[in-house]
Order: sequence, then structure tokens, then C-alpha cells
Amino acid sequence: MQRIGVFVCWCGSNIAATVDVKAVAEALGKEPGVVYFEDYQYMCSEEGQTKLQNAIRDYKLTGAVVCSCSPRMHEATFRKAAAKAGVNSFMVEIANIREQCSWIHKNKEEATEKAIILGRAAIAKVHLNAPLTAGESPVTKRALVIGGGIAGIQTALDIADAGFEVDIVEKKPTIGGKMSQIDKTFPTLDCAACILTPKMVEVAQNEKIRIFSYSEVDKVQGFVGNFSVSIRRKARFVDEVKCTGCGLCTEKCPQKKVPNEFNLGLDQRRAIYIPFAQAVPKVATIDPDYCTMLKTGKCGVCSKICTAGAIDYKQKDSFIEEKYGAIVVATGFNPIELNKYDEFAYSQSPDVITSLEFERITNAAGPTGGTLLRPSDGEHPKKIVFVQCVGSREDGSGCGKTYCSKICCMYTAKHAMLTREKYPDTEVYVFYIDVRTPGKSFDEFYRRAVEEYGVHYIKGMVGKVIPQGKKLMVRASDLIDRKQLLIDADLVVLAAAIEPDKSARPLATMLTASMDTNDFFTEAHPKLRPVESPTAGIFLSGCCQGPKDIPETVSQASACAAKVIGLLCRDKLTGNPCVAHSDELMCNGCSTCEKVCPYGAITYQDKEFRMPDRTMRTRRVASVNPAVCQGCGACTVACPSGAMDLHGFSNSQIMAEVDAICK
Amino acid sequence: MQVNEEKFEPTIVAFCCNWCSYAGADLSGTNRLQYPANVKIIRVPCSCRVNPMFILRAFQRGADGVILCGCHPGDCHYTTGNYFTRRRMTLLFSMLEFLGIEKERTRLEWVSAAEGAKFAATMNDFVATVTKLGKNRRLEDLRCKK
Amino acid sequence: MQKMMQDRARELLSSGKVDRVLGWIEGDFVYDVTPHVFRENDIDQLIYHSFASQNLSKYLVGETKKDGVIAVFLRPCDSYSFVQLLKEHRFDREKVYAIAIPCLGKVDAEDLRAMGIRGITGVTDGKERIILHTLYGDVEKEKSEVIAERCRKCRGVHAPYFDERLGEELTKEPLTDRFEMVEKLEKMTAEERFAFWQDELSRCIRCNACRNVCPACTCEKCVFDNAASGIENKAPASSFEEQNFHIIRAFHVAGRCTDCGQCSRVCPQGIPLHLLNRKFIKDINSCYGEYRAGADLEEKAPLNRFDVDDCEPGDVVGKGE
Amino acid sequence: MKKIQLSLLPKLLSAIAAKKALYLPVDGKAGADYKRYEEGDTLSRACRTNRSAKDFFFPQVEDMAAFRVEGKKIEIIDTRKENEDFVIFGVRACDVRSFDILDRVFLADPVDTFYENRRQHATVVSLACDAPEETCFCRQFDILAEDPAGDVAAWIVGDEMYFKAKTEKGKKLLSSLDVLLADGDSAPVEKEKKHLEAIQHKLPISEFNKEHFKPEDLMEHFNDPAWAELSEACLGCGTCTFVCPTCQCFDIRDFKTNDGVLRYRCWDSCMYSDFTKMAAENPRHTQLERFRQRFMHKLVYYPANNDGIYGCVGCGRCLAKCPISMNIVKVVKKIGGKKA
Amino acid sequence: MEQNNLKETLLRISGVNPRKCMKCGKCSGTCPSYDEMEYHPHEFVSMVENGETEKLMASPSLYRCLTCFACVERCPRGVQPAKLIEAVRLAVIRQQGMNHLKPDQLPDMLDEDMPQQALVSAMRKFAK
Repeated sequence: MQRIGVFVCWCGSNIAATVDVKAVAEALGKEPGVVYFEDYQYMCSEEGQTKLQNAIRDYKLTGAVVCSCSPRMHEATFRKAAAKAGVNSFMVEIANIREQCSWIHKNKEEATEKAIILGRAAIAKVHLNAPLTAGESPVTKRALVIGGGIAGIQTALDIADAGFEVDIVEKKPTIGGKMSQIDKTFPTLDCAACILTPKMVEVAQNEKIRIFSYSEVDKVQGFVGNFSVSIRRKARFVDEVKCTGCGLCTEKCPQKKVPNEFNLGLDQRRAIYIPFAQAVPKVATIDPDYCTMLKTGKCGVCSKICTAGAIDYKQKDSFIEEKYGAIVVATGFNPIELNKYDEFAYSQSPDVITSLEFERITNAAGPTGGTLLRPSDGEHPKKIVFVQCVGSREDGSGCGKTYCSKICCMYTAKHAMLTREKYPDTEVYVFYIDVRTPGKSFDEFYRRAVEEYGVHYIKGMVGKVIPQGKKLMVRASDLIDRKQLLIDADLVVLAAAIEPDKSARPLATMLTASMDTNDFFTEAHPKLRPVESPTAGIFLSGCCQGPKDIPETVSQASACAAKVIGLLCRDKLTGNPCVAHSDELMCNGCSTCEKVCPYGAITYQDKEFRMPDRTMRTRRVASVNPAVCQGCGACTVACPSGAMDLHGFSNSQIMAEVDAICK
Repeated sequence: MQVNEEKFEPTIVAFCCNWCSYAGADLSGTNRLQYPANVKIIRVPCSCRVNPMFILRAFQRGADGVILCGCHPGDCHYTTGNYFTRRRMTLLFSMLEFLGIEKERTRLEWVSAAEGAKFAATMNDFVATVTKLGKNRRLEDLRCKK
Repeated sequence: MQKMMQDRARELLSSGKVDRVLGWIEGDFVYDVTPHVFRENDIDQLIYHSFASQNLSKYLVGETKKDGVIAVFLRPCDSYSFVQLLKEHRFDREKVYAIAIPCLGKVDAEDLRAMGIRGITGVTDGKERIILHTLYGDVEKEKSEVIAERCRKCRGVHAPYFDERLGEELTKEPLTDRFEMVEKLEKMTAEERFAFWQDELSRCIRCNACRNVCPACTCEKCVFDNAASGIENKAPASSFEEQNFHIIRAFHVAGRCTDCGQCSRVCPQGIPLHLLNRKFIKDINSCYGEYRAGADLEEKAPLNRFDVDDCEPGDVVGKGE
Repeated sequence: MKKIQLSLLPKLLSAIAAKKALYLPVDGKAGADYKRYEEGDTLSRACRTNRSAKDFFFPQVEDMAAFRVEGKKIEIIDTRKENEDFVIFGVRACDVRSFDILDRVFLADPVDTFYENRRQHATVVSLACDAPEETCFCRQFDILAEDPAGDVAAWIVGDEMYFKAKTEKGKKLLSSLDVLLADGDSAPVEKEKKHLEAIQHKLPISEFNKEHFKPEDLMEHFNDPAWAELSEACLGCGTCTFVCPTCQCFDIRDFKTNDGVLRYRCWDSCMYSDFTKMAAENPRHTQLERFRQRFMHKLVYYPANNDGIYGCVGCGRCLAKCPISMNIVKVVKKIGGKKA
Repeated sequence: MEQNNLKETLLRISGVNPRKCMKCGKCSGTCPSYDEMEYHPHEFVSMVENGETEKLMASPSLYRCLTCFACVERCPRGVQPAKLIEAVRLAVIRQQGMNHLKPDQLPDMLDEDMPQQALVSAMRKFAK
């Protein structure tokens, strides 16, 4: 039996004016288990707290009920005070007689009666309360960053700067991501490579950072502070340590007809390759789909010419097991497939290209050496049509996306402007639905494209692109001039919508991190916790969370790093003790609770139990990881046998409150 | 609560999630928005913590109406809790109605932390509806009053 | 069919592929059928006819705790319970050899008694017709006239998770719309519905037959047997308790109930308990898309998933009247 | 011997109901059950009600006492009250016998006053069986379905119903109905009895021999390996025990009311896993042990303590109602059959 | 009120929700009869939404639509302008004597090369 003290607060006149506090205290004093009652002007004051603490000591209280303002206000205050006096924090309950009683009622008699009932409910709950202690778990002081684009790079650098070890897992042979393919960046027009490659080198040279390129996350176990991850290092058939990156092999390889994915298939590379000159790590990789040696066992040219002896045709996928305290998802984006947009003739004409392809064509390191030439005949295009919102802002019934891809307006303006600057004889049309330029110096940039560079911005969407001889007939409407246009363009550039990388979905499953219907990772809170996943210990950086441009990606990456650092700084994590727990003797192991847990806090194990008939039986039972559980209680209702219950809000506690209220 | 012939005062149990609706109820207090004292609130971490057993228990013990309030769909503090609540309560309420329990005695409302006014309005309306309906006879347990 | 089953069972036992066979055995009367674990010595007594009514799948929970492999015969309706149990990790699939068998619909002796057919001593099954041998002579009936309610809505298709099929798959058109009675009740006024259920549920003696026979009710300890749950109860001590038990029972199997109809079959008081389960099935189908528990091993149950634009309770409740 | 035209039976029933509470089996949605007589109810001719007649004396739920808690005070309230006089009309021979079996439990020292109170106020009008089910086997327990016990025995012969008082209570009831009843000749009843007896010999369950269950064979039966096979399909529900007219186990439980506790008793079932569960643990761990307990009680323990009277009346309810059709007949044949 | 009713009728017949339109003009950019029209597909949608149906009903543009459904096919928001135009035409026809095509006009329109089917479908589309 608990020894409960009841403390009724006047809150000046806030409560006392409408609730007869003395009557409440006396009525509650008669309840079974209540050994002490008192009313006081301001329970939250120093003096009030001392009263609570004294009563705990003098009357050997095991629990307390404070009838006062909302628990959202002072629950923590009173719990802390009680803890100081030697009573577990969770033995204190608040009856909210201000916000939910005195302030909303005028009739004193009515309000007093209600206050007594609320107090009774709190007393009934305290009777069933048990001291709770938050669990503690150690933190592995190492972070994993999944994805080596600009988001991953920035996050890794920031974390490493704080003195923590970071591993980057990148599925491509080099880090750098989409930004490495981009020519110039808006709105400053500085060269992407010039600002990115130093960062890549910095990553490579940072002692705290390890890069696992050409690798993928294979398995994730554990929870915040204690993840254990298995990383698959795909066989690149080249010894990373021995390879000097001299590139000789990539010149001598006889297999020349491999589409170069770095240039989006606009030119070709060899079967052994280094994606681009500034690749990090600068190590060759053999493409097993094209290498003659790997396919037929005949060739071996690269092996013969490699002076470092780095070629190893027998290399196999290997696995690395590592422990991490935090995991950052930076899986990035891809432009969507445009094959289904027949009206834009993307798959019919090589001269209809995506904006990313346009970047490669205009990039000095690209297939054309930076000269703007048509892919079909290598001629210089005189009339270029840019089409915005291809696959963005659709109603979701077709192959497009419902969201705005955010970056297209700005990079299209950039492309248009650069084209006009380099080739003033080229006519440039941009078809838009809206031009969206929120961002520092963004609108000015767009206006410059129109005003200084004479780019034709036309409000209206392109209806159809018809390849006709060497020309592309573009039929579009000009909504403002109310006319239909037919433009004989030489090149059509489509601003394709961007979507999360395909690897994100299986990764989310591994991480038990939630995703929205578009496969973007969801934030713990859209406004207040935008760089965290609801799953504790999982953080979000860059476009995996939503479309973003580079400055925004970098700032989010740093924000994400700050959150990770905040976590890794701590030696121990103290959980919320009000978490779910399963009564293993009653658990069926049916997995229902696991399916409704948004945090992946529930796992199953086969355990041996001694049955009543003295036999041993192995049973599958659920166990909740208190470090991961956030205490929502979804599992407690999903569990039909009631084996799952929630500390602090147990079935019996809530029912006791119900009983007290309905009396 | 005394039942007298002049005015029937229903007992109403409101389950409010800690993050939105309980805060919404607090806000309606802070703004001094009145609603009847018949409503007694029980704080739960999330609307998905509310077990159908609790609702039936309330009716058994003499509640005349039970209302469940949670964050708006999509705003759940625990991301998905209220979506589960919505499915569970849809089925439960439909079943209670199927058994002939007056459908007006149960309600699920989404009240955010900013919707103090909505909370008060909802409670006023719910109390009025249940008052009109009269005492809960179909799901009460007469033994409780012994 | 019975002969085929006996032969196959014998074969499986003698080949050592299985150690035991779960089937049905007959008692004093042809309808006096009990689930039974056969071994080689008594396999001749395995029967299969219109009175082999019990769903065997739930027995696997206990049987797979023992050593060795057990073969089980699954009628179409049982196969869904089988998958549902498997989905919930209630038995060890490795220890089970599942044999799908066709079913022509089952007949309940109590129903026949109500039709005035008494003193039944034997049965001859046909696809369309059934001949009941009684103390007072043979009675021939159209199968559709006599088969149990739970069999009227059957389509006869197995859930595809068995090891082998014996006999051919018989697909059939349901004889009745299984939601007919639910809809009829929905159209009543709340008062009428309340009166209907009071009349039914007040007969409940809380013998727990419905719960214990239910293949979805496999809790280690039922909330109604657990003093700590706060709703433990042993008797229908008040009209509330009667309702509470049946609401919670149905709610706990909502989205898991395969509509096998055993609950109503075994109720000694003849309460149409399946209507409660079907109400949930109907609501689930109309609100969250067609769902059949036990049809798929992977698909999440309706109460374990959600759609962001699910309907609100108010969109569903009160639409019947 | 008294008689009445069947067409006048409603009049007779109203006359009884005018004086005392009258209960009789009435056909319902799903079989017959006892109910309190209301104008217009007709006597069911079914040979068996779903629930047995034991409910009248040993109801499923019965309040025993209440405790009211006010603040820190506890007050004990006696919920007992004197039962009204009542008549149960149309009880079959098997159920009538079950009353004797219950009496031996509840009226033995210490007397169960709740039971006694009900028993004292009851008058039982029994009715001979004219159409037994194939699952009936009362004769195996020496019960004469054609000549039931009770305060008054009744027979339906043709379109007449005959009554014969067998106790003082019965005589009193009949004499109070004198105006409606005519004097009857016992010959038609005797003839009917012969006819009914002949039917009973034709019933299929006639060959089992309970005589093998002797107290001295207790250990042998207890250790019979056949229990394992018999109990393997048992679901552990309480159907057999709850429909059984002689099962008399109960549990005493507390219900938390709004202001205290209501102590009541309700039927319990030895088939349940928590039956006789004690503080430390449960004496019977497996369904096998629980299953065995039920039948050993009916066939061995009860007769051993009650002058050889078996705890079964052969009403056949468990045969009809068991979800898996396991029942006492199968048990008797399997366990006892071995001796023969 | 009248206007509103008409709008509602149009929306009901066509099943189109003009509010889904984001005014991108892809329909007009794709329309083969654009130049023959006084009002263009995207304008149909906004005119109906704005309640300017009278003006629309009086316009010959209605009959320039070939019902080729290119606009329906390509609309990124699934608005279906052609169905709306069809509905407006139907609304015109439903008004007494407002048939766009009358049987007595047919002789003048007869053309050796024109398939009979064209006439039949024209009657179906423009008259009632």
C-alpha cells in the first residue's frame, strides 16, 4: 500500500478563486492510502517544493499527488523536487485543476467537485505507480555516413572536425556524387569541380575519415548509440592499396565500347576505368560486365601493364563489420526516367536531353570538352528550347511526381544564361509554368538571364516535340500572348524531376526509418527536427529527405553533423523510462507489435522457459529495446494478450483513472 | 454524478494525447474558453495508447460518453500513432453501433495544440449531444452501483 | 477421398516422411467426429465426410512442440487459418507436412436435428446430394439445403502454402452473400439491433468454446483469464460482461479472423458469433480494401498498417441506418 | 393420478403462475431453454434443454456479499434474501436426478444456505420422455426416463397430460390446482411407460458398462495410458461442464464496484487451466490431467464418496455440445471397456 | 445562381475538377486546332471555373475541338479539358433548339469524299 501525500495548489487566485482548495484537500485526504494532505498558495515556489519535500520525509510518503496547473507546466518541477527528497520521480502525479478545471469553469461548486474527481484519478494512478529508472546505454563514438555526395562529404567532414571517427559508404567507385557531374553552380556561377574537389581531397586526407567506395550497406542491427553494420565491399578487381591511380590501364584496355555512366552514356570508356580525373579514391575499377578477362578468361592486358601489380581478377566481395553510434543517410537523388514522356521525344531523338546531360555537354571535362555540340551530329545548336517541370508537379496518376523538384528553375536559368554568354548567336527559349526563385540572389539571377542575356522566358508548357529531319519541332503555347508557337529547335533540354535514389527504400527498411510515399525519408518533426529520422540515431542529410540545391544541402549536412556530434559527445544515453515492455510469459511471439512500432524497437528472440509442468520450452518472445522505444504505446493495443504494457501509462493505471472518474 | 429528473448530467471521459490534444485542452483553459465540468480528461502519451478495453471500461463504470482526441493525421508526435488509432476506432465504433450502442456516445476528434477553441467547441458539442441522448443504459454494469 | 487420404497418410508414415498424421476419427455416431493424431496402427480409422467439421490447424500449435513431423489435412477454410497461424509464428513450419484436401461443405448434426432429421447413423456424400442414413430410414437431401452456414459462403480455394494437394481443387460459387445478415442488421435501428444482440448474447454461458476453438485465439494467456488485465472474467455476470467479452474477442481477432465459422459451430447456445467477426471483415473490406486473413504470408494485417487518407470513424459509423 | 386435456394446459400453467413463479422449457431461436412463464408461452416438447435445470438451484452467477468502502471505512452488506416460491415444470428424469446429486454436495454439512434456500422454495414437476435423442443414455445410470422422480411426475399420453404427486409438496401443488384437473386412470400411463421403456432399449448407447468403475480400481484407471489419447483433442473450454447438470464446481470472485467490492460466486470448470490454482501453482498442469479429473470425478471419486451413485445422469448434453465430440461415453468405453 | 447551376452541371457531366488545373498550358501547347479557336483549351477550363460559361457556349471554338484527347493525355494534373468541352457542347445542345447541326444543313455539306461515318458522328456530337 502506498503512502500518498496530496498537495493542492491555489496558484494564487487562479485556482483558489473557482475551486475550494481546502475542500479538495480534505476530500482527497479521506481517500484510502492518503496519509497527508495540504494546500498552499504556490506549490511550484521554492517554499511549496520544500513543503512537498518535508512531507515526504516526515510522513514517509511513497508517492505524491499535486493538484495544480498542467503537468506540461510543472510536472518536471515536482518530480525533481520529490527525487531530491528520496522519492522516485515517477511516483508523483499531477491533477490538472487549473487549465482543465478552474480556468474553464465559473461555478465554484461544480469546479470543486471536478477537482476532487481529478485528484482521485491521480491518487488511483499513484497507487499503481512503480519507481521507474531510465535505462542507460553506452555510445559508440563513430558515425557512418551512407552516400558520398556533397551532403555526405560535408557531414563527414564536420563530424571528423569535432574529433569523431567517420566512415563513408559510397556505392560508386568514387565519392563526389551528383555535384561532381555538374559544370557550374548557381547563382554564383563558380565551377562545381573547383569547390567540390578540394573537399573530396580533404575527406581523403582526413585521418578520422575512412572511405568505403564501391561498397554498400548490407545489414544494420542495433539501436541508437550501438548500431552494428555490415558493409559489403564489392569486388573492384583492383587492389586499392597497391593502385597508384596512374591511369595507364584505363588507356590500354582493349575493351573500348563501354557506355560511360559518369557522362550519362554520352561517350564511352574502357572496361577498367577511373570515373574522372579527380576521383577519390583515385583507384581503377574493372567493370565485370564488360571485362573480357573476367568474362572469357582471355586478355589480361591491364594486369600485364600494371607496374604496381594491383590487378586481381580473383577478388571477391568482402564484408566489413563495424560499430557505430549514429548513422547518417545521404543517399541523394537521381533524375527520373523520361522514357515514358513520348510527347517530348526523349527516347526518339538524341538531341532531346536532360539537364544533367546538358551539364556534361557543357563541362570542360565532359564528352565534348566543354563545347556545346549536339549529340546527334556534333553540330553547334542555334536554337535551344528548355522545358521545365518535366515530371514534377503532376497529379500523381501518371509517371511523374506530385512535388516540385525545387532546383530546376535555377539550373535552367543558369544553363540559359551560360549558353547565351558563351554563344551569343544562340536563341534560347525557356518554357515555364512558374518560375520559382526563393533563395539568396536567386531572383536577381533569373532576372539577369532575361534582362542581360535575352533569354526568352515563355509562360506555357510544351505540348509536343516532333523530330523532323535535323530539327526538333517544338509545339508550345504562349499563355500570355495567347498564341501557339512552333519552334524549330536544334536542341531540347528537359528539366527532369528528381527522385530519391532507388537504394533508399531497401536501406530505409534496414534502418527501420520511415519514408513518405515518394520514398523521401521522413523527419522526426517536419519543422523542429528536420535532420533527424523518427528512428533514434538515424540522421538525414541532403536530398534523401527532399529536393534541395547545393547551399541548402550543405547547410542541412552541417546541421545533421551537429546533431550527430551532439549524440556522439555523450558517453551514455539516458532513455525515457516510460517505455513499453513485454511480459515474456504471456507473449505469443506473433509479431503484431513489431509491425506497428514506428521505431523498430521490438525484436524477437527464442528463449527457454520453464513451463508449469516443469518441462523446458523454447518460445519466441518479443523484447523491447528501451533505448529505442519512445513510449507511444501503439504496441500495447496491438497486442491481443496484453503482454505488452507501457511503463508510466500501464493498462491498470489508465483503467484505475477511468474507474475513479466514472464513479 | 447524481441523476435527477430536472437535468441529466452526463459523465464524459476524454482521452487526450499528451502532445497535441492535452496541450489543446490546456490552451482552451489558458484562453478561459468554457466547456462543461462533465468532461474529465485522462492523459495518454498518444491516442494509439487507448485500448478499446479502456473505452468499454469507462462505459461499464458509468460513463455516458467517451471521446478520444489526438494529433491531426500526419502530425503525430510518434509519426504514425494516430493512423493506427483511426483504424482501430473506426472498427470499434462501428462494432459498438452494430451492437446497438448509440453511435453518438463515442467520438474521435483531431485537436492540435493550437486548437484550444476547437477543443472547447468539441467538448461543448459532445456534452450537448450526450445530454440529449440521456443516460448510458446499454453498456452500463449495474453491479458497479451496488 | 477418405480412402485416398488413408493411403497417402499410410505412405507418408511408412516412408518416414512424417511421424504422425492429424485427421478426424469417428465415435459412436457418424457425426461424433473428433480430431485425432494417427500413427501407423490406427490410420485405418481416419475418416473424412460431411461431419468432419473441426478446423485442425490450431492443433499444430501444440503438436509442433513435440518431436517429429506431423502431417495435417487442410480443407480450404482451414488452409487460411493455417497461414494466419504461420504468419504469427505460432507453429514450426518445418515440423508440418500440409496436405490440401477438397471440401464439399460440412453438415452440422444440430442443424439436421432442427430440420427433423434424427437418429443419424451414417452418411453417403455426393457432390450435389447427400444421403443421411438414420434409424428411421434414409433421407436424401440437396447439399445446398443442409450444409452449414459457414460453408454456404465458401469458394473452395486453398491458400497456397501447403505441401501437396490430394484430390482436385473444387472452386465453387458461394451459395449466399456472407454479409447479407450483417447488412440486414445494419439496416435496423439501434434499438432493434440492441434488442437482437441482447437476446443472443444473454444466452452466453461463457464456456469459452468459441474462444478455445478459434484458430486466431492462441494467446498464451487470454486477457479474460488474466487477473492483471483488469477485465478478467469467468462468467457473464452482467449484460455488460456479455457484451464486453464478445466485443473484445472479436476485436482481438479483427483482421486476423479467417471467417472459418468454428465459433458459431461450437456455441452450445447457438449464438451467431460469426456475425461479429463478419462485421469487422465487412468494415475492413469497405474501408481499407479487400483483405483476406491468411491468404498471404507477407501482407500486413489491416490493423497493422494504415493509409494517410483513411476514412474517419464518422465516415463509417451510422451509415447503415 | 390427475389429468388434463393438453388443450387446457395453458390454463393450468397460468393458474400455477398466478400463485408462484413458474419456469418451463420453451423453444427458442436455438433449441429449448427454461424461462419464466409468460402468458402465451408453450411447453417445449424437446427432450433436452440447452442448459440444464441445475441453474435453478445453482445459478451460474450468484452474489454472496458486498463490501462498501467509504474513505477508510469498510462496511459489509449481506446480499442474501429469501427466495420466492417457484415451480419448475417439465423437468426430464435425468435433470431431476441431477438435483439429488447436487443435494449430496450442497446440502451435506456444512450446508450451502444459498442452495438450500432455493431448493426449499422449489416444486419440481417432472415429465416423462416420449422421444429420447440417440445421444441419451440415462438408463445406463439407472434412471427411468419413463417414470421420472420429482415432486410431481407427469406424462403426456395422446392429447392428455397425467400428473402424479410423489411428495407432500407435490400433493399440495396438485390440490391447489384441483379445479382444473380431473381424476385420471393409471392404466394409460402404465401402458405409455412400457412403450417408452421399449424405445429406450433401442437407443444406440446401451452397451457401455459403468460397473467397471469401482473405487478399488482408482489407481488403475488413474494411470490408464488411454487418457492421453482421449484428451489430446480437448480444447480446454468449459462447454461440457457448463451444460452438465451435475457439475457443481464454483469459484468465488470479487468484483470491484464503484464504491467497494461485490463478492460473488460463479461456475468454474475443471477444464480450465486456472482451476483450483493456488498461490504457488496449479496442481494440474496439463489438459490431460484436467480432462482426467473431470471423468474420474464423475465415475470414481463421486461414487466412492456417495454410496456408489455416479456423478453422471446420461442426459447426453456433452455428447451434443462438445466442440470436438469428446464425451463421457467415449471415456467409459475406452477406459472401462478394457476390463470387460 | 443560374450560372452556378450550369457550372455544377458541367462539372458533373464531365467529371472534371477545374481546380486541379495549374495553368501550365500544356493542353494548349499540344492542341492541333489551337489557331482556329477563339478560346483555347486552358481557357475553357478557367472560364468554366470562373463561371463564364455563357461566353464559352456562344463561341464557335467549341466546335473546333477535334476531341483528339491530346490535352487529356498530356495534362500533368489529370484535368481533362476535352471532356469539359464535350460537356459544354452537350449543355448547348440540351438547350431547346440549340443544335449546332441541323438535318436540313446536311445536303450542303455533302461531299463525295467525306465518309458517311463522319456525318453520323457529327450529328451525334453536335445535335440531339
